[in-house]
Amino acid sequence: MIKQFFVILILSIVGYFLVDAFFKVPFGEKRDNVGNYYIEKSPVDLKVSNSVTAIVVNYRGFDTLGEVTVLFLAATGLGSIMYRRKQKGEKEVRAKNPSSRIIQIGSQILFPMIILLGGYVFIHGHLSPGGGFQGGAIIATASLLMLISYRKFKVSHNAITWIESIAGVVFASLGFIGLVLGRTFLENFLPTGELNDLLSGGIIGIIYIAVGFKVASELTGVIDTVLLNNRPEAQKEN
Amino acid sequence: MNSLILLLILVFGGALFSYLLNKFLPILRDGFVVLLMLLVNYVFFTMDSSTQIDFEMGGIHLQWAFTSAAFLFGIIVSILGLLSIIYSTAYMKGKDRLGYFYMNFLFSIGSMLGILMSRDLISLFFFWEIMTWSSYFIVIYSGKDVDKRGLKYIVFSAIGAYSMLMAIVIIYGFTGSFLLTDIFDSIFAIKASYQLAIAILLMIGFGVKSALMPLHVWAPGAYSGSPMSFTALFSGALSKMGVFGFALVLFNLVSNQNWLVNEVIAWLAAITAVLATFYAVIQSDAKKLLAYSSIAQLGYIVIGLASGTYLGVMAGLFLAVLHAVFKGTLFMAVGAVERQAGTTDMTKVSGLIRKMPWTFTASLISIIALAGIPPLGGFVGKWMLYEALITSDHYYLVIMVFLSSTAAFLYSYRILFGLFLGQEEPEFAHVKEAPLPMLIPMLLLSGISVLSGTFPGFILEPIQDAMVVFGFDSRIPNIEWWQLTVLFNSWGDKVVLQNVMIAIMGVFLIALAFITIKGYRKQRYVTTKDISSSGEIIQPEDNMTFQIDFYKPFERAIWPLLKRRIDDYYTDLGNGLEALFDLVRRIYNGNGQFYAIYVMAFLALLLIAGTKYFGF
Amino acid sequence: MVISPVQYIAIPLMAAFLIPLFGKLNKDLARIIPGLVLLYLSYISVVLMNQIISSNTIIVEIIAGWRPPWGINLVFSPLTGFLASMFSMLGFVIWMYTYNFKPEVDNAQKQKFYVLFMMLITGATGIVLTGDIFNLFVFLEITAISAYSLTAFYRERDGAEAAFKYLLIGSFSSTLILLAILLLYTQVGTLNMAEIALKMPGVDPFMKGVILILFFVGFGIESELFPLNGWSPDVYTQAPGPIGAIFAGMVVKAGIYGLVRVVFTLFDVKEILPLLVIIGMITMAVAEVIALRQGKLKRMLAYSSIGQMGLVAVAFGIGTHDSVFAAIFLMFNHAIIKGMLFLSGTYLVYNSTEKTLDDVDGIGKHLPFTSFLFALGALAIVGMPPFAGFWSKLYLLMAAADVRLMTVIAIILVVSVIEIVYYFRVIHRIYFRERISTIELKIPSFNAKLAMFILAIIIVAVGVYPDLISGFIERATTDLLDKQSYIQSVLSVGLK
Amino acid sequence: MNEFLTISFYGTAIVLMLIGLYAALAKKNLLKIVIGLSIIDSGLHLLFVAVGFISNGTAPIFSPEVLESAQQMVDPVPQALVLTAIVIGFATTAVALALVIRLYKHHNTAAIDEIKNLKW
Repeated sequence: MIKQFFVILILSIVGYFLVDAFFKVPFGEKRDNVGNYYIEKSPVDLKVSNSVTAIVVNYRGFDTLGEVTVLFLAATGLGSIMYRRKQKGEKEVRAKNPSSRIIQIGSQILFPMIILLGGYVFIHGHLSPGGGFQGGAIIATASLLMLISYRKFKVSHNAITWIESIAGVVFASLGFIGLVLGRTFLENFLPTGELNDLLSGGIIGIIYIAVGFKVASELTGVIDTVLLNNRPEAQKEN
Repeated sequence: MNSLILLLILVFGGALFSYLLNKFLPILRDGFVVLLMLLVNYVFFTMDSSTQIDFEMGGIHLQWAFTSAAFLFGIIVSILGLLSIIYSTAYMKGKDRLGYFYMNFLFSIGSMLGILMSRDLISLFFFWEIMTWSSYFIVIYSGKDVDKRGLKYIVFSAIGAYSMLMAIVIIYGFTGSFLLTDIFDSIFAIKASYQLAIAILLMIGFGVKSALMPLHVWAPGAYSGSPMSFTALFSGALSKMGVFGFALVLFNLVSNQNWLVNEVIAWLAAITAVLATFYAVIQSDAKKLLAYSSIAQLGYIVIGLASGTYLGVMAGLFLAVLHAVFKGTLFMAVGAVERQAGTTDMTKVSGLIRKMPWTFTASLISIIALAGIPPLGGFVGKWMLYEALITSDHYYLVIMVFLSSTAAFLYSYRILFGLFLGQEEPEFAHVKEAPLPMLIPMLLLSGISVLSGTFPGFILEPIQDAMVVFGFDSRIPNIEWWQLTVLFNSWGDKVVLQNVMIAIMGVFLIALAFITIKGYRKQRYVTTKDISSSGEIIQPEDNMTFQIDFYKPFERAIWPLLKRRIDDYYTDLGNGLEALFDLVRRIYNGNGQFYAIYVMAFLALLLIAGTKYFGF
Repeated sequence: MVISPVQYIAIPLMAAFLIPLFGKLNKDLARIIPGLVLLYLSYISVVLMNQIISSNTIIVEIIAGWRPPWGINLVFSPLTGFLASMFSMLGFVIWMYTYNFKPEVDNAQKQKFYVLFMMLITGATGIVLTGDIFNLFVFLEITAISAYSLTAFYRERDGAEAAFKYLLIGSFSSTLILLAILLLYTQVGTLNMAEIALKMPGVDPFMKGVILILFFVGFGIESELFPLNGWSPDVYTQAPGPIGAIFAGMVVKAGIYGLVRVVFTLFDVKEILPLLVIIGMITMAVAEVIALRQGKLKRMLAYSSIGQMGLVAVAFGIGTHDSVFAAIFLMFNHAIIKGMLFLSGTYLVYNSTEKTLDDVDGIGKHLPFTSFLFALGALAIVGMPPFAGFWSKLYLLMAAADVRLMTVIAIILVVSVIEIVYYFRVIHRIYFRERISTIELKIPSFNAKLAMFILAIIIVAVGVYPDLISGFIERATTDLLDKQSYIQSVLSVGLK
Repeated sequence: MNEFLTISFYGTAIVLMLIGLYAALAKKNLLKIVIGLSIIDSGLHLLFVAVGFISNGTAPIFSPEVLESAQQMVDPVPQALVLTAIVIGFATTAVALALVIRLYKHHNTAAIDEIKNLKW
């Protein structure tokens, strides 16, 4: 009991200081910070309408490269933590019990729609809100839907690894091309086209598509690993 | 190539090479090691004393040079080193891991030479630490309860070394340099309290190595536990590094207004001498007995140094050289007995005079020197010590030293009688005389102690040069080396019994020769079992040597003094600390959530404290 | 392709993405790639260090073509360059050690191990090199995520428990750092470290205090300061052997680098330094005292490593030029010596599950080379003269003596005596006890021995002749303390 | 009006974080701790976006109609940072859940104070 009381005491102190600090920051006021530069420059220099994407992919592209690696490492780490040597004749079944007809039919119809939406989101990353991460997440929900509703739906890990690695390599090599051309790493060497045009923004579009594929495959892989290892039989013998 | 660097390269390189040699060509090892030491001695003695090197290392200015004081101690180290190496070639025959033994042996000799030659505190500490861990590796080379012994040794040496490091760093903080020359003339500018702190810390550092009373706990175990060939060097030369340090510190770093330091050291040494002698008397194992006697002798040396007068320091240094000589012989003799008879427990072995005559003569001479009986060196040293103490009116000290040197008779008699005289034990009938490479060093050293008795001049000469370094430059004017003796002195006006002393000397020699030759043949050797036991049948296994409770009454008399040994205080302190540390361990109680709470509590504490720190 | 600091991060990332593919082609290709990458990184370290030493300038590399306040930049200065090259070279040596470390692990797991292994080193190098505060957070996360997964790598140990504790406290650390970055952004409006340092005086003291405390606790968790290091003993014991060496050598160093960069370059608040000294003293005292009571070898090494980090914190806390010099020297020594202790220690207790000190009894005869190196490492870390540890401890004491911190000196020396006791107790057990335990010993492979031997050579070389390293460290110290030149050279890059 | 907005946005975000903190520190069940961690993350992400908001500003996207109206735009940088923070939060939670699964299988208890093999 004293532990709870002690925790509440600490949290109140920390809370007090946080509130005190944040209330010194006026809400909704325009501050002179780096953000204004991005707003003026991104449509002009990069011809990219969604300035957040401009920042995420080009201005602070290194963050995103790091970001994608964190996701890649999480998938690899998850794989190594949940790793179980494959016993012979083991039936890989995901969902515990078959779902009803309605869901199966419904998911059959919905699956391609969701993937289409996901594709749209990360292809138009630099035009409309959203981008690689959001599109990838949408596609991952599509595969999750199928995994839950069908017992025998199999996500081939081989394919996932291929997509994942190729997308990562595309991202990194785009960066390297900038370096090979004698300019800086992740330089936007392609022509940037006009504003609000699909091909505008030089390599930003391509990178975000690669990120989209990578995120989609990684999230599906993560969901699949956790589902695969969490079945009742798996718990017994471990 | 500067001969100083050559010396160090020879020793340290030789050490590593001997380790490799032992791995690949073991037969060459003994020869190589002896040859190496001969070469080292040759380089050491043929080096002209003005060679000096200055160089930068890690941003610190280091300076190496052999001052005359260092030369004096260097003599002890190199000669005793050579003889104990020769001795150990025979003593260690048949033992395993000899490469490891010789490497550390040579490392300690090299580091001792390094200490002596370093004219700045950093290289002094550098070699001091190498000496510590190389001698540590030999202390734990073999024998029983290695753990306890080794740990005691390393802990006390670490405490000593690190208090010395603290003093060095404080000196650097105030004077900005490590060179001894700069320090000596700028030390007195520092605040008196810091001077005192520096002196005390250095005293602890050197006190541990020269086994002063509260810090002596490691010495009996280390001296008796390590192989005898190394103990000869250990107690003969290694402990002299502590004495060298004392000499360095007492005269240059301690200003005359805190003379109290000298007094305290003198008293500590006196207590050490008395108590160590009492402990030595009640020991039944020869090695332990000699270990305690070493501590006592070191006590005398430090009293000599701490007395501060010219004669006292001379007595201290003279005793230091003598102690190396006769203690080296005694440890070698005990080592010979241990090797030949298998045990040094005086209650078991006795009557070895007939089987090991030469070892007996060597230990007889060094016992006489140790006890301070006139014709030999011990007397000269003790005499000078008494004179110094009386002239500088330390009357209580004189009484303490007198008490402990008379008690010294007891244990010197016991070791002589215990091992060699008395009836023979039947089971030691097979004992043969020690091999030649063991005998030569013993006899050589006992020869030196005889020589230093009658003609101490040839030792006092380098001592006088050494004392100039310690700030006593009133040399005794132009006297022949043979005249520089208390016996034939035209210098010390205290004793003028020249011809009487010669007569005594002559009588002593003749009597000695007559007794040994005449009595040697005709004796009927009686074993301890051959006594009338009024009808009881003596079983072969019961132990009839009368050595068992040799000094029981004496022991009962001084028992209240020795009841609560100082080791027990240390063990209690150790256990108390361990219990406390166990409580600290409880902080990490294994629950991840508690660790997270610690983090948040620390954050909250910091935020509150922040108002004081960052003024918000 | 011209050699530039960005390759420290770009090439390992490319390799990481490729390893799963190569793993399909041929099994042990996945094991070779990290070695090649680290070898190449060590090569460019030599080239770049030579470049900045000879021309006495700082290499500032901008990414994606945008100048610092708007784009991200990497800074390869004497300090960051020294750390980055140390990480890559030490990483290569440790990779050599892990080449066939545990052959019985399945190939899929081994492939994942090597990806995470390489990313751990890249993350640490990234933290050190980057010039942007949020980028530093991202690299911190890369290191953290791969650290969590590597700690839980072996199934039979309690890896999961240690990893969960580390994750719990690690996510607290990242939350606090994120909060600090956010508050900082509201005050100075930029994420580039040089710009932040430039605009810092303008920030109002209350906000500056809160941000600094958040950063201090956030980075304090990563650099194992006292109340925040609950996770580290467990993680060191449960992680695979070489990973323990990487933690001690790099991850914690990157943590303390983050703390130091914040305290010395970003903020100009000098009151935090005495706090750093106090926290460092407590860390050192508590860790060494607990290490004395440890029954398990690796846990003892873990606490000793925390103690050493406490010493580094004290050295940075004193804040004078000499003490920072001693601190960086301590960091270098600790990375090398502790790395070797972990590497050799692993083989001493290779097959034992409990890894207690009794398994180490009398092992000197059976594994002579490894136990000799372990003893040498123990002598070195305790600060015995002919080895590297002596010089760094001496410089620290000299720096403390200059500012008359007598109690600091006294406590450091008392702690060193404690250190001697428990290290020599282990040496006792290795050499002078009979071997009774029946655990069969694993003889280290040739490349493992070679790796340990290289580290031993460095220790003895630096010990006998410290000037090999002190030149670099001297430049690194001036670089860390000279805030103006850092700001000026970063913000003026690309201004044609 | 502005005062109310400040309290409501910052206030809810900070309260959300404190709730998450309480769950992580006081709750025994491992899953609740992981949920607590993700609540802290969501609170933090809300704070990120709240800081970047400018009153009556639109999303920083230059779609054709926005171009003419030349309305004020919200600061895009915190939104870019929050994108990364969300993915990192996801990665940490994924690894945390994997560890919880393995801990549960190994100790078959979900209470954190029973998982104490590594102590002292």
